[in-house]
Amino acid sequence: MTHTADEMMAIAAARALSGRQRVFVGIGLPSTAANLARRTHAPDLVLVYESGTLGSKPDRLPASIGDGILAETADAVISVPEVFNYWLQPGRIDVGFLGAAQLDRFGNINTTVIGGDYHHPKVRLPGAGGAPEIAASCREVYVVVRQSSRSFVDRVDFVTSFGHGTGKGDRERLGLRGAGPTLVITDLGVFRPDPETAELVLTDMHEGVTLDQVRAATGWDLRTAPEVGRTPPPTTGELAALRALKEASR
Amino acid sequence: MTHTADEMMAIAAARALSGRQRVFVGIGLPSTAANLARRTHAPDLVLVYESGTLGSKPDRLPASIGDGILAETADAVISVPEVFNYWLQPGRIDVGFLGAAQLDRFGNINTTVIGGDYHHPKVRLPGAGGAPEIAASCREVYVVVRQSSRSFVDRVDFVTSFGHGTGKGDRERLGLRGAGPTLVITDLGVFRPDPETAELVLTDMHEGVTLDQVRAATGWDLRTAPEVGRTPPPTTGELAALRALKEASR
Amino acid sequence: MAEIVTLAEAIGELVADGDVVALEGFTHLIPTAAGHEIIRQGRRDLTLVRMTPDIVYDQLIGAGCARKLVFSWGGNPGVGSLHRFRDAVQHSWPVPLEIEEHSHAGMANRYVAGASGLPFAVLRGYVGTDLPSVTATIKPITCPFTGEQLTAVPALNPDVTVIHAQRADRAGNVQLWGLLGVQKEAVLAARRSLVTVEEVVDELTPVPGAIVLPSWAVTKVAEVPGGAHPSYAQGYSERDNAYYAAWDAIGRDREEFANWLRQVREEVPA
Amino acid sequence: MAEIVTLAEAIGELVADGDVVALEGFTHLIPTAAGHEIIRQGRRDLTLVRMTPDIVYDQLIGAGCARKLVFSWGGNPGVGSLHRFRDAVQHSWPVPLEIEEHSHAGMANRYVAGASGLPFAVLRGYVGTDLPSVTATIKPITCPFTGEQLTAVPALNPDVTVIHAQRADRAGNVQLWGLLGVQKEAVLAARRSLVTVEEVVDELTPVPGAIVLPSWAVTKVAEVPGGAHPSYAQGYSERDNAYYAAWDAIGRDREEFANWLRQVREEVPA
Repeated sequence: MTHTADEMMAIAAARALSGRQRVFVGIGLPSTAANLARRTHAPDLVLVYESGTLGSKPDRLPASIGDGILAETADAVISVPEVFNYWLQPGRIDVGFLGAAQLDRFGNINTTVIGGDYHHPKVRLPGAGGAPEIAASCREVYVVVRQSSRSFVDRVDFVTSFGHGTGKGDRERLGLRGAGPTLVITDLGVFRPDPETAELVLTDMHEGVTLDQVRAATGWDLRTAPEVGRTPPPTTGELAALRALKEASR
Repeated sequence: MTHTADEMMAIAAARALSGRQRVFVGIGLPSTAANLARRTHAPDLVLVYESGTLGSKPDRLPASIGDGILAETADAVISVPEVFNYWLQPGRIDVGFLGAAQLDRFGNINTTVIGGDYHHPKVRLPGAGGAPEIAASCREVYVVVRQSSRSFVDRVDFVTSFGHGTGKGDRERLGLRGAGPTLVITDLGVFRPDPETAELVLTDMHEGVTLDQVRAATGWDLRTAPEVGRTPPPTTGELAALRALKEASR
Repeated sequence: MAEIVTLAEAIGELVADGDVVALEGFTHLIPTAAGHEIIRQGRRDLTLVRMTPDIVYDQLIGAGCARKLVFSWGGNPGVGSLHRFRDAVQHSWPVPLEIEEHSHAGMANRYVAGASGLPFAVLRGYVGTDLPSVTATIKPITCPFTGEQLTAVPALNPDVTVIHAQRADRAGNVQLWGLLGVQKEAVLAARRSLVTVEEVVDELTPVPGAIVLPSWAVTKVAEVPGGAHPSYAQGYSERDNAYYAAWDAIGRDREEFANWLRQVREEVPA
Repeated sequence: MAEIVTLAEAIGELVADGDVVALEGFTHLIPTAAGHEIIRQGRRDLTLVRMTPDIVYDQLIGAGCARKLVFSWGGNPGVGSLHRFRDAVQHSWPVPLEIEEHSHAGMANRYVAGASGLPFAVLRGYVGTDLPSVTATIKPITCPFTGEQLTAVPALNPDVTVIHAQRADRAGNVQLWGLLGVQKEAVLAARRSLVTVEEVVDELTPVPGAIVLPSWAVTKVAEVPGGAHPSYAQGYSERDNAYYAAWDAIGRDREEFANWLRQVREEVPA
């Protein structure tokens, strides 16, 4: 089967999840990937949604963060203050799975304003939602984002959610307890923070993608890992599961 | 019907409640009085128990603050943190209905230690429970207590729950928002804080009680209101209701 | 005791020009019909508060009811931007819109503080982000026991909170279930409150996962079946995903929006 | 994932000498059987934490398991005093007992802070009372927005929390209903946790008013029918009021208590 770049991204993101990980799931790409993982290799994943559901097991993609199916299939439904205070804040969640409008070379996320200044932005985005505290408190953060030189920037216009700040050690200095973004998955490849500098470096490219393509879609002078791997292409099973999930959601 | 002093006390305390008042009910005498009121002249009283019940409507006296009947007959059952934080603390409760081991001339309550010092007390009492914040946050506090020169003292050995401190204005100075104890009902009579000094003065005596008796059971130089009233004796209906309630609770 | 009245009466008596108003609902149980009634009654200069302003806030903003928005995520969920919101922020149309921007954790805790009668709440939040540089209501606070620095946000105490729920009984006790969002806190934090409900029933039979707001904690109740449309009321209705998608074109264009506004203003209130 | 084990295994693996241990339950669902197992296993130097220490804490204190008690109301509810507790405080028998004394609101908020990963909680509490003069864990704190002074208490984070619940499923998800006390917060605040349950079932069918603690938030589950006696488990048992009354005579006398203790130590654990 042939596949689209978006399908490769969703499948690569799904593969990053495993076992009984507790995943705080943002809506959109993260939710697609997390549900795909649960439907394929990681049936025991615990999906937590900020609308107040612990252990949701939807059989289709939720249309919104508050889709009724998330509540109906959850182990527990709790209030929104409780999900943030009792479950996210103390570090009970393994992976925060976020999207981004802009992401920078140190994994900082912007979903607030692009261009101009804050009070007179060129583009007004939806804002923070749950992301700042998800990025702060989950043990790790995975970001899934469509890559372009506009979304993958040297420095975000506004730090909505803190990644690695200006480099290694910033999180520790600020007292943030989670490890921050440890994995970024795009439609072109996979990026991880350099262990020395925390700068995002290319570690894997998806099938058919060239390094030039990746560089062209990166707004900074991209470094690569010593050996850049190749993402294994989607299996027939993965693709079928993803398409079935999307079909069930229409 | 003849009646006991305890019955007069419970009935006098019940009469103090009316209408749709929200009453935070301590166990023991306050609970007896509040339930009697609900069964007689004030069927719409809202009884709140610190075990986390709003609007309990028990048909017998609860054996403890956590008697199952309180939950089964409540409008809502909530957690203990919630009852204190969302319902008591913001001032949603009209009357805090408390007992006391020791009560002083300014309505301060001691349920912690008697005699000796805190670390080597003569008598170790159960402690604060919910009372300090009930006394702080309810719009008014009614205290119901068996009176003796040991329980009715000039100055409590330990301020577990703040009444009027050392006199008028202390509550305002401390930023307490409720009015504090506005009514004290004993087996001998009824006391209210003097509007000028906040010292408890005798305003009513129960039937058959003499002023000498009251003075003998008061550990300070008791003042009386300009006119001391007489509590109307229990009606047949009140006594029957009280006894039925107690009977149902055996 | 909550008084059971019509929606028009409730909005007329509870919401005044210049009020701080929260219409809460986290995707589920959004009190849209109440928002439309606020538009019909022509309220002005409102400070609108909500964690997730979506279509109904886009409508209120486009109708010129608001002078300020306090929020943590503003968008058309699953669809895209709120164009009336963007037009107000970026072009002051139809009137300028001031914003006060938080995160969900911050907003949720602001309601918790408000419901708890406290002036502020403490959380591990905002650290390292640019939000404190643009939002005055985010400050550091130090733990008096450990010396650790955390973040404080002030309580939210709206003049009026409006929520939608499944049911109320004739005494005005309110029952809701499914995703509960921050509705209980928003009602308890407010000076006055309105709950629109799918139906008024004789008795609130127990429902797993349901909470009850006692009548004495609510100011008014109005029976407004379907009052959460295009969001949903679990057990009563499904989310109208097509409406959310269709709103994009309406909200994007000032003239389309003006047509929509004319229709809403002519509707007979529930 | 909560592991389902026997009570003896659970206590053996989770509770060590010197631990801070909370056995929570607000009249309802008191984990008495677990307390008896702690006595049987001869734990020492425990810091016992509980809002309402009653008979089971009297027993643990009388058995010499505790060096400190953190609490807000200690008594035999509806009956009178805890004589073993008084004997320990007043005569250091069988060992001295240090106390740290709070109000219910303070203790509840300390658990809330613990469950929330915060070092402290803020409340309107203790003002004007003598408690701050004898309890070091009560301090003033100032609102950074209004300047108002409030009270702070530090988080409680027990090494182990034990609660009793109605049911668990075979995956270790726990369901409880009726009066919920502070049990959820006490479990979430703890480093490790044990839930004793009336029964382990195949499926947790929904129950109005019930909450669920997911398996991954609990360390171990043990099936202990009647494990809350003499308190009760709503839907399973009634409170044994006669036992509470009978305890008074046993607890009052060191020799009677010694007899009781001998019996408990000889019991085969559940």
